[in-house]
Amino acid sequence: MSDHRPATDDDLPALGRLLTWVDRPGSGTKLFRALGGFCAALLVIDLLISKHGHFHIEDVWAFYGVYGFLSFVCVIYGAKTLRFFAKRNEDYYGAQAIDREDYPLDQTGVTKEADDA
Amino acid sequence: MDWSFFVGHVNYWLFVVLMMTGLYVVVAKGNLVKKIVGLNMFQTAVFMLYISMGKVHGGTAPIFPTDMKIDPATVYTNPLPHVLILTAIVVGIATTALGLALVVRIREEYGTIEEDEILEIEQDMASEENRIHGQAMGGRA
Amino acid sequence: MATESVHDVALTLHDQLPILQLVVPFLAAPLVMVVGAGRGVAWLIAFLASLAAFAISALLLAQVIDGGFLSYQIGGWAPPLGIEYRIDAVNAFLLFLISGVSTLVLPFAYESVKAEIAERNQALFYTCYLLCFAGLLGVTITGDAFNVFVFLEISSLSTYAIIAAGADRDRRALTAAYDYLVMGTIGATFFVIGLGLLYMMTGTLNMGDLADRIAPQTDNRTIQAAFAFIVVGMGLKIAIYPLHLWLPNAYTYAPSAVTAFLAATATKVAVYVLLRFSFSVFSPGFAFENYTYELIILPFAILAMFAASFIAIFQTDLKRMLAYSSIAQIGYMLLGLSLMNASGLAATMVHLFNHGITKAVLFMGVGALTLRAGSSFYASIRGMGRAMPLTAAAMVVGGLSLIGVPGTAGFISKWVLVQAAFEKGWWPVAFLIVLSSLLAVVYVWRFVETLYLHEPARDAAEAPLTMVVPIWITALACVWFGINTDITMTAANTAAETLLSGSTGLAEPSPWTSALPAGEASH
Amino acid sequence: MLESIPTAFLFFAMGLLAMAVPKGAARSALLVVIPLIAAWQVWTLPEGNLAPVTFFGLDLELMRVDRLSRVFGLIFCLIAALGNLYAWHLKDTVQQVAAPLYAGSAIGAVFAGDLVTLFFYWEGTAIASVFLIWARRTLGAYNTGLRYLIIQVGSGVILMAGIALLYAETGSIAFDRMTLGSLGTWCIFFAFGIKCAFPLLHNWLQDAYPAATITGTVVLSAFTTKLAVYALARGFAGTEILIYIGAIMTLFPIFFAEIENDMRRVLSYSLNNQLGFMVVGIGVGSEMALNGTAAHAFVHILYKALLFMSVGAVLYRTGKVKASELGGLYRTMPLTATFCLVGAASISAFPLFSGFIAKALILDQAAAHHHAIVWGALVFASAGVLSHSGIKIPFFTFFAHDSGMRPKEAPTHMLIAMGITAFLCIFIGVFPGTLYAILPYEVDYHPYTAAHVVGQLLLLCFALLAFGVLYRTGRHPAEIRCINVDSDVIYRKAAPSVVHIAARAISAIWQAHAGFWMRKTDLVLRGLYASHGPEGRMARVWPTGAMVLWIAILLGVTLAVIFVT
Repeated sequence: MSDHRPATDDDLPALGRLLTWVDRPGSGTKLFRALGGFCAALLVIDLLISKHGHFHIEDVWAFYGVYGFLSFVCVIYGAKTLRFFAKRNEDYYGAQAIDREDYPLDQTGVTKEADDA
Repeated sequence: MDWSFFVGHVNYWLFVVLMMTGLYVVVAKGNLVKKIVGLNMFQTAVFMLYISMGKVHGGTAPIFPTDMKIDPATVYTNPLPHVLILTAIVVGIATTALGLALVVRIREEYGTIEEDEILEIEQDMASEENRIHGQAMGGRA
Repeated sequence: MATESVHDVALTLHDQLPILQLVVPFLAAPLVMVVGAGRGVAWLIAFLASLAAFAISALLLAQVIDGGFLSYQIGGWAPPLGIEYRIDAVNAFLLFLISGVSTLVLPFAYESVKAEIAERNQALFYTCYLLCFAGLLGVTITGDAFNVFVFLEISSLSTYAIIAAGADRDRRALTAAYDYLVMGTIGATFFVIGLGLLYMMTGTLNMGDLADRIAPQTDNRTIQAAFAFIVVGMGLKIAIYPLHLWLPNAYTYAPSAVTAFLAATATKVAVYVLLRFSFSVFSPGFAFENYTYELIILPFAILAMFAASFIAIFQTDLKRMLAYSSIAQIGYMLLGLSLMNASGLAATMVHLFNHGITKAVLFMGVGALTLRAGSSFYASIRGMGRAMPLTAAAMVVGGLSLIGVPGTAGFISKWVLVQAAFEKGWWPVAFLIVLSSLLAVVYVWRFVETLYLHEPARDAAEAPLTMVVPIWITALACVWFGINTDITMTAANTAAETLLSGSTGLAEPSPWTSALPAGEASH
Repeated sequence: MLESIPTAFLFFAMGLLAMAVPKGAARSALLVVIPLIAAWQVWTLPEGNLAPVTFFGLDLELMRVDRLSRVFGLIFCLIAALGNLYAWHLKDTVQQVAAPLYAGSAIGAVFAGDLVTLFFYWEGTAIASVFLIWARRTLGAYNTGLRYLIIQVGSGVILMAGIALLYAETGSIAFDRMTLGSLGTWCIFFAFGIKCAFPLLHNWLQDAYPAATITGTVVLSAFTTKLAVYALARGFAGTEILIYIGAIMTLFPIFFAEIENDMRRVLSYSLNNQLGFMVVGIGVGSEMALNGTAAHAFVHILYKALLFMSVGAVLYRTGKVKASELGGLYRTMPLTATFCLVGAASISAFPLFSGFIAKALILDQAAAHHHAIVWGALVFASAGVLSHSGIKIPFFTFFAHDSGMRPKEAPTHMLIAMGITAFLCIFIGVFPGTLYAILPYEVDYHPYTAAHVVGQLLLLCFALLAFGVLYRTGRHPAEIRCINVDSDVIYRKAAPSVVHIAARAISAIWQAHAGFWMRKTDLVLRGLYASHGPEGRMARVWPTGAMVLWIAILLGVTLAVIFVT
């Protein structure tokens, strides 16, 4: 496994170091707010442009935004309901199913790294 | 089937008798040379069938006069079957010769020309082979 | 009373192809004997003659593959009095097979004959081989019924001799040859009796002319008896099931090259003669023929498919196993014939060819194994797949073709045969064909298993190149004709149509046709 | 010279060559270069029936090139090259031979002008591809592969039956547009449907793809299903039932994907959902809708491969592929994460990414033909796609809670393969004209209108907003170790139980009878050996006289038969 590497940020590749910003406290909220702002801006723009959709409902203000929001919520709650019915343990299909077995490590780069170390 | 039918087809009756005699000899005789003789009789029967077939009643030998002045009234015997059978006779002689040559060679190899003795020798050879190779194949042969 | 000479202008070499087909190997035969001293030369002459014959047969086939026929008059004597060579798709296809197989077998024969036949006899051997080859070509090419008999005897007599040549290895070759001689002579004599009866009723021996004259008198007992004699006489040469008894010994004890050649050609030629007489001389519509085929040939064909296959399964000798398998395969050909429809005949024709090349591969393979292992018993060739990978692999290809695995020539013929049975509505027969193929799986698996899944019985080198190359060419042909069916199926279909359309009559009307009323010759 | 060789044969030759060339760079290079040559060949081939062959009296067309087959052939060649580049490190002959044979079969099937050729290649894809699963070399993969093979070959058998019926009915084996109606066409439709993962016939896909090797899944994801899409587009364009089948296909996988733990299975569900869009396009059947299907297949192959590549790279570096075990990998694998984001953006159809310009064609056509409910479903599904492929894959793999793993960045060749694929995704998104130009029909559509861009952004951003709200309030389903039963429970659980009970009953009866029949069989075999064995009556050497007697008997019988009848 790769956990033997020291996890100090200085060892990370440049791009990775840059991206660690998202894990700083408060970054999540900032991102969420930025997204909210962007959505608001889109709603404003939606007022200004002319639309000629195939269906009348497409031309209603903020239709896509509402539809998108509700769809997503539906998907999540639909999925949660499905999980209630469909969830099983990983050994449901017995021991000879791929869900139970690990990916053979000798076919990955993991073992080679371990050897290097 | 009256008398004239019988007489009129006498060549066929003789053909049938000779052919059957030949076949009988081939079937019944155990001696390889005798079998060849039977075969010869059998073939000779066919020669007879052909030659008698070519004969035309009242026909003469199919030889043209030297001056080639042919009388349209002359009836000739059909020469073609005779010619054919000349070939068949050659074939028959060749067959007999080859057959006898084989008999000589068989006599050299087996020391006998009696069929039942030869068969016995061959049966022994086959049994021996089966024993050896049958075992070698794990008895599955 | 000379017939008029038909051609005033000199014929080109191209026009002379039909006679050259025959004359080349025929003249080569005495030549081989004359130069006999060096066996390399003898072999070379035989090979060149065979190669030339192959080229000629290819040219002939190309001319008639789309239908139509060539008529060649020997010595310019017009038929029906003169002898006519008549080449259509049916026999051109067969000429192609015979000369092709011979051309492939001869290179193989070089080493094989050297090992199996005493040196002083080798020139004589090649002489007889060429005579046999020429005889088979002659039977196939001629349009004259009596000529068929003559060539048949030429090929048979030389066949007895070359089978007996196997006596250097096993003395039973002699008795095999003797048995075959007795049986073969009786068969040929039956055939010639049949011809005599026909001549008696028609006064002619030209096949086309015969057909014209038989047609109006099919109720005649003599004609019907002639048919019976011809069928049984040829049946013996074909090795129809109960008349097959000469075949296993002859094939087993003959020299390897001879077996490969004969298995691929001799019985096929006999089947051809039967086809030719059944369809071109007697016409396919005769009721007595149908009954003969349905009541006699068909049951025996099916019996052969099973009984011979069972015997093959239990053999201890690969060569003998293949001989019995040949008898079973002949059953398929006769089955196609007895279906009496176009697809059935096409199946027979295509199986003639495909089985010819398949058996050529297998028997040549056996010859190569015999050369290295000393005998063809399963016990002695165990594990030879590792020592002789090329030979063994080619034999596997041949075995697959024998079973009829898709992608091989054997599949094509069985496929067409099953289809023909369906067409006729004979479902049980189609089922039996498939069922008997399963038996082939068993005996083929036995030798494949023996070759590959055992520890090698001995160390051996791969067969010499002169053997491996022809074996592989033939093996590839098995695959090629299993994938590309253009040549074989076109030729077989044309041949079937040609046969079913009955006789084409005489090539050119001649004054003799009308001058000789039917039956006059018989007092 | 290249024109005369069917493209599929290039791949088969490549497969054979791969066996001959030693493992390592030479073989890997070979596997990348030849598909590129093939792509060039497909690009330059003239249209028409280029390789007619006669087989068994059937006229086969091995190379039917027209605009529809060309676009599929092109992307197949391209993805074969990219997939092989991604697999550069492989030293596994099984996979390196199976992959070209598989790709070649798929390409051969695309160019098949008749149903018989199609059938051969159809089975070819089934048989070659299973080795990509078995190459994982575990018991689970072996069992999965068997299930996969049975279903795939089953599809081929049904196809064969359909072809035979159709041939009996019409006397033609041409592969052209068909109308549902006869049993034959229904069989063919059903066979296509299995490979296309129609609802309830779909589960082989989610079963098999996560079981394949890292590189195998990338290759698998491209060919089989898209071949089925091509076959449907060729044979059943405009068949109305496809619209509804497609709509259902876009919907139900979303929910499964959302709660699935295995990332590659999430992608498999997502693949199924994307196929739904293509099937709707085929069902609508107008020229523009078929353009949409072809375009969507083209871009989908690219971004789905890209997603499988990035997940595969993670699996390659960590040995793990379950959402519950991953997270926070962006630190050490930032490039892979970026490429994954590109793929996610493409599949979610953000403007300037390839999904946007392709999916729009299909949605537009569904709306233009007044399929209001279907249109609503597709828009719903578009938001759903974002939930699993757009958010779940990148977020839970590379971000979210830190798994603590610090693997190395993906190997260079994988990065290059992902980079090129990501570049293509963006390039096509920015310059849609390049893709539109090679579509089967003339394209008269402009994706970048203000209304369309804003509408799409509204949809996606509000969906993102919803995710933000739900995630921050802890209502998003947690990533937990589990599996979810799908229709495969029928044949993996229920059917085996039934079979088990039946087997016990049968074996009881069998036990009673077996002894009896075994003795019988043994007797028959002994009898056969006694008569047919080497020394048996039938095989013995007979005296000459007896043989001659047979001749006489047969002659007598023949004469009797002839005279009596």
